[in-house]
Amino acid sequence: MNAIEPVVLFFLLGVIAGLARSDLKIPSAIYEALSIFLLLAIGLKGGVKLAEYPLGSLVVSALAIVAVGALIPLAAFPVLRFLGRMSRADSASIAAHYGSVSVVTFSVGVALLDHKAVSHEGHMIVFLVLLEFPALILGVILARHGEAGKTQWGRLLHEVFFGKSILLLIGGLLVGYIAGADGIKPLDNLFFDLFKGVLAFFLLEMGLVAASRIADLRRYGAFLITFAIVTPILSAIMGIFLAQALGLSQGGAFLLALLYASASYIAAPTAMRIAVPDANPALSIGASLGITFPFNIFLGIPLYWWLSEWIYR
Amino acid sequence: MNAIEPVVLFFLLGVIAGLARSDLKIPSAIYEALSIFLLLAIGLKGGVKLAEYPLGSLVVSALAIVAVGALIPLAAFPVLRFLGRMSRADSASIAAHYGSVSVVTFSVGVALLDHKAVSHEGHMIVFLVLLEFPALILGVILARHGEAGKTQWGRLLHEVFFGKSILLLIGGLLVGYIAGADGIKPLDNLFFDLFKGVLAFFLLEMGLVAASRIADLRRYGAFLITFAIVTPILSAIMGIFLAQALGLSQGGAFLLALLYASASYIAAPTAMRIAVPDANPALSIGASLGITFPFNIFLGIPLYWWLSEWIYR
Amino acid sequence: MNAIEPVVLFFLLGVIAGLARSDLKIPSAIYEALSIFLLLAIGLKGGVKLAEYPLGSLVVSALAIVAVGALIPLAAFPVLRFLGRMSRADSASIAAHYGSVSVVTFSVGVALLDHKAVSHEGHMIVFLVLLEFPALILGVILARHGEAGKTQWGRLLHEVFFGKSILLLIGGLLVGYIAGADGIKPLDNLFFDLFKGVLAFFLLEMGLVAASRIADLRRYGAFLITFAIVTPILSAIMGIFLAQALGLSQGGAFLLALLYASASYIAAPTAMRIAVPDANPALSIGASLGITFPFNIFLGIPLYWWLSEWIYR
Amino acid sequence: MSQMKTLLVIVTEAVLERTIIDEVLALGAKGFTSSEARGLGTHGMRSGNWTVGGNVRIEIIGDEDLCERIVATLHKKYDTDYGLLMFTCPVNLRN
Amino acid sequence: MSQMKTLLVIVTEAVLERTIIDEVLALGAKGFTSSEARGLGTHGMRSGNWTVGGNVRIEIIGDEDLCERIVATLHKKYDTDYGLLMFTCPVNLRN
Amino acid sequence: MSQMKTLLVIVTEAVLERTIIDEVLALGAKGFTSSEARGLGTHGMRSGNWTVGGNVRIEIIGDEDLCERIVATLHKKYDTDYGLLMFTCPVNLRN
Ligand SMILES: Nc1ncnc2c1ncn2[C@@H]1O[C@H](COP(=O)(O)O)[C@@H](O)[C@H]1O
Ligand SMILES: Nc1ncnc2c1ncn2[C@@H]1O[C@H](COP(=O)(O)O)[C@@H](O)[C@H]1O
Ligand SMILES: Nc1ncnc2c1ncn2[C@@H]1O[C@H](COP(=O)(O)O)[C@@H](O)[C@H]1O
Ligand code: NA
Ligand code: NA
Ligand code: NA
Repeated sequence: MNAIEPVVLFFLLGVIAGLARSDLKIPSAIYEALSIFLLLAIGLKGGVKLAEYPLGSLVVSALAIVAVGALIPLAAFPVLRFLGRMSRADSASIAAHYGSVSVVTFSVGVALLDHKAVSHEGHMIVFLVLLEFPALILGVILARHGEAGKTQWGRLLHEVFFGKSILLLIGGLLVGYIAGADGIKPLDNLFFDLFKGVLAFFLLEMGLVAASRIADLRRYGAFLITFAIVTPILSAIMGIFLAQALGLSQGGAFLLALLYASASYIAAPTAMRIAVPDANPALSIGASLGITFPFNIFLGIPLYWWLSEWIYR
Repeated sequence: MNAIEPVVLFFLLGVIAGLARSDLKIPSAIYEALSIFLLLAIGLKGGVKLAEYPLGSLVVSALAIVAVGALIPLAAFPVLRFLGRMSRADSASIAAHYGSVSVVTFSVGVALLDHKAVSHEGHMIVFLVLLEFPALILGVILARHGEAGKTQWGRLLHEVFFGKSILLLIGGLLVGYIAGADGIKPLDNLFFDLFKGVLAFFLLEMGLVAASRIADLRRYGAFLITFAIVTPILSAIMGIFLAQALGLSQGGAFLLALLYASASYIAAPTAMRIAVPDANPALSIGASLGITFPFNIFLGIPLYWWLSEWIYR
Repeated sequence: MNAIEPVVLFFLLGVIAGLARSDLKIPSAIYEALSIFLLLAIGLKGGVKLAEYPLGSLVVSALAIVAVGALIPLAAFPVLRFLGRMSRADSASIAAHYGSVSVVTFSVGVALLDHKAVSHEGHMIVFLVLLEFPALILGVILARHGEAGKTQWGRLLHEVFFGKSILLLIGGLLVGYIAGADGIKPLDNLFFDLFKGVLAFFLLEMGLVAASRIADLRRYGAFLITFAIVTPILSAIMGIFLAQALGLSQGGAFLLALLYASASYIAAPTAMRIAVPDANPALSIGASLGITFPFNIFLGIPLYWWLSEWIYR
Repeated sequence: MSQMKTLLVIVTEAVLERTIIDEVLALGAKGFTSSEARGLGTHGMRSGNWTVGGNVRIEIIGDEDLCERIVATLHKKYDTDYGLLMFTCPVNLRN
Repeated sequence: MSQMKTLLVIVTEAVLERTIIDEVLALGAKGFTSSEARGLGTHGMRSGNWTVGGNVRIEIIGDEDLCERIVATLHKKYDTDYGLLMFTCPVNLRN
Repeated sequence: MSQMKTLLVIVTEAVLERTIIDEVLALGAKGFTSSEARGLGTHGMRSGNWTVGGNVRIEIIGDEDLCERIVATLHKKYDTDYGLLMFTCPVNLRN
């Protein structure tokens, strides 16, 4: 219980309910509303914090974080393609999922820091948003490399920028930035005070979904399972060292580790479905949601925290 | 940012998402729940405030406000019918929409007053409810005038009183009145503290809907667009002068202006669909939701506020 | 208004809207979300309180409460079967509904105690959960008695333990117990502060549903109506005396009376549908939701409170 | 265990759901199945929120005769003023 | 690109959804499409909330044979005790 | 008041809803009715949340000709990579 946030217990409850084939289900309308809430709330929080910093000072860190983040899909692709003998499309799509980030995993990390009363840089949320782009774009390039230019780049970019998850994050960021802490204050009761409770509710649903994915695991074979556990660990280590080099606080280092370690299951699946339709979504979602997400929630978060303590002490 | 409430930024976000054809949508179950919440919360707030006043003192103001409010559809009808050359049914239906009021526009106005720390009479909400009746009833009379009496008055009155929006407003009003501020206190956390956050969420959806209406604008032609902008301005001016004559505060005058200026898009469409089925709902909803609502939110509210300052100084 | 909680007014509003055939309806996704919320919140609250007591001290009370609770279906069955001349399946199913409990009725009772600032034992919620089991199991035994053993006991027990309502109650209980008051604190804003508001919303929907049931009443005949009013009263009296014998506080006695008096309409209908499919669900749900629930809310709660005062003074 | 029946599908405005179902039952239908829908037709887009209103899709299985009566009644009373689509198709009822 | 198949539509209580789908797949169906529904039949109104429970409408496209087997199985196991409606109709599968 | 038409039912991934409807209208359809669905097919379980995505069930009533064109276009553009099921059936349009 020391390094685990109580909200994680809701994830566990969902997993148990799912494995026990309970008839519990969160109506999909509620799930969508909770998603919208979380994305907007995170964006708002980030925007408010961002308004307190000189924007210029972020440029260098941002570039470094995005550049290093791009290494994740670039390294994952050949591993999947040649070690895992997967098709080009599948390798690219999975690589993009792991280059991208999970907003919920990030939120659980922030909740842990709050719980431990450890501070962190407010602009981590900006990096969260930025990290989506190289991952998704590289995914398409890797999938299409060497083919006639049939990629619908326009549609893909549209999907990335105006897909609901990025749109809500960026939208929230802008609203928070423009309105500032004072302007947002009347919304605090909804977006900030209820955040953790909504996160708990959301994790309950994530647990139900993850349980339904666990049954598929054996179909993917040992390679994909190993990949889905080793990739986040290596990415997290890379994140902590980079954070130290950039002079971030320990809280920031932990969150950057978590961003690198987490795999997307909202933005990436939709974008890849459109950009790389010949990839099998069951593989990428199964790995990111069925293995990496629970791994990060239960084991990864304490591990990355412990690593950050060890490197920062 | 001076006269614009931060919640309006959510409306803008919704408009942008809609125009950009983002895949963001608020599930309709959530939209309905938010509507129910807003209507109940406004009713409760009004009921609690009403319990503090002697009811009798409102009768004169109420009568005057309803009588003057009835002038809006009565004046709009000939303009639409003869200047705009619209059918009798369409003219009557649109007139009823503009005589009726928009709860969300009103809420944004209240939020602005809170933001500016300007007080207003608590019973404005009672006027909001009362204003629905003459508008809808006149709409039917205007549509049916000179025809054999085939109007289903019973069904229409049933629709007006027991239609969900009026029912929730009046129901909330009564519950608030009976329970009083003390009795409602345990509900404050939900209905009052979260009000602005929910309003922001709701405006996001309104933006999405308004964007989908904007595409239809050119089909209506210049006449309807002009009508949808001029009518609220004239109605608002009338409201401010009446408020001054009745001795309302500046805050009350601003809100009465907003009530007169706003056009319904919840109660009126449903009631008119049943009472005047041969009217084309695309015209009335397009004008009220695609033009008047955004106009009021972005330009009307600052304008009416400025007018009220000018007249009240 | 003395012994009636303001939230009950929302139930009344729902009943009126339903009887008036208003078009108001709570989308089913919202209804499900509110149910999940209430069950989780009650479980959490119970779990937190439970963590403060030595568990062992509850065993005797729990056994006594469950044993006496089992008398309700055992006594109701012959009355239904022989006095009411109902089929074996229907008698057993209705008996199970009345042996089981209503979480919403219980919540209204807790709200009343809060309102009156009367304390009660925190572990009442544990009894709430425990009382479901004997009722549902006895229902099946009574229905199947004397038949070849074709009962799917495995499926029934699965349904009882992993059916959504029990799962959420027990899940919430465990999460609350493990995390304790401190661990749950970040969730208080959602689960505890909003509880009464959500309960009000929920009662609005219950009123709509109950109204739709009231129309069916005459079909059931005088016997079932009488049964649905007399059973809770007798059960409540039994509850108060037992509570006194076990040394519970007056608040606890009132709540135990309410548990015994209330009839299930979430867990029992689903379990009985699967375990005793040849019973007519319209009868059991009609009686418990159309008669007993409103009776308890409007008359039963003040009556049981008055009885508890009388016996405890 | 197999009877020839007619399936009548009615797509109309959600606001009419209760009205249409009352008509259909009054005309003698023994049951119906309904679900939420969206759509586009001569009365424009019906996207399903409080503002615009959605559609409801009602299925009725019955004798050809009954379906004819329902079609005729609804056609006369609602077709000019409301969004309404009706189509029929022979099916085998299997229970 | 056009094959004659049978469309089987099953309307039943939502609480049975998982059970029925397991049966259908066990009998050899290669897929299904399901959606929420409400309705009225011999088992009364099913309006779809936690209390009363709604219906689910399941469509299966398959050979006549498969549909016959499904109909027979469901009829035997569920028809007396649960709300259940099944009908079939020949369709052209287009992919 | 009774015209022979073809009913085309398309079940596909919800993410494609707008795309498919644009295609269908561009090909000349005068209307459509759509509703949410879940399902299982060769592309796996589609259970309908943000993560996995649900299906949409689109009905189009039109001339045989139109339906043929729609089927051919969608088949060519979307059938290999997306979950897609299409079937047709003759119906009587009743208004
Ligand atoms: N050609 C069509 N194919 C499928 N559904 C249609 C068609 N035309 C109309 N509909 C449906 O019927 C409703 C009412 O049609 P209308 O009265 O033409 O507006 C529409 O909102 C659609 O849901
Ligand atoms: N005549 C009918 N037409 C359309 N749907 C029906 C009909 N009869 C029954 N249903 C549907 O099938 C479900 C179960 O029917 P039943 O077993 O008769 O209660 C009902 O809840 C309805 O949704
Ligand atoms: N045999 C079938 N019967 C009914 N629906 C099906 C069938 N096969 C596929 N579907 C539906 O069509 C969607 C796409 O199918 P597929 O492309 O095979 O994955 C599935 O998700 C189901 O909703
Ligand atoms: Na990552
Ligand atoms: Na107005
Ligand atoms: Na009981």
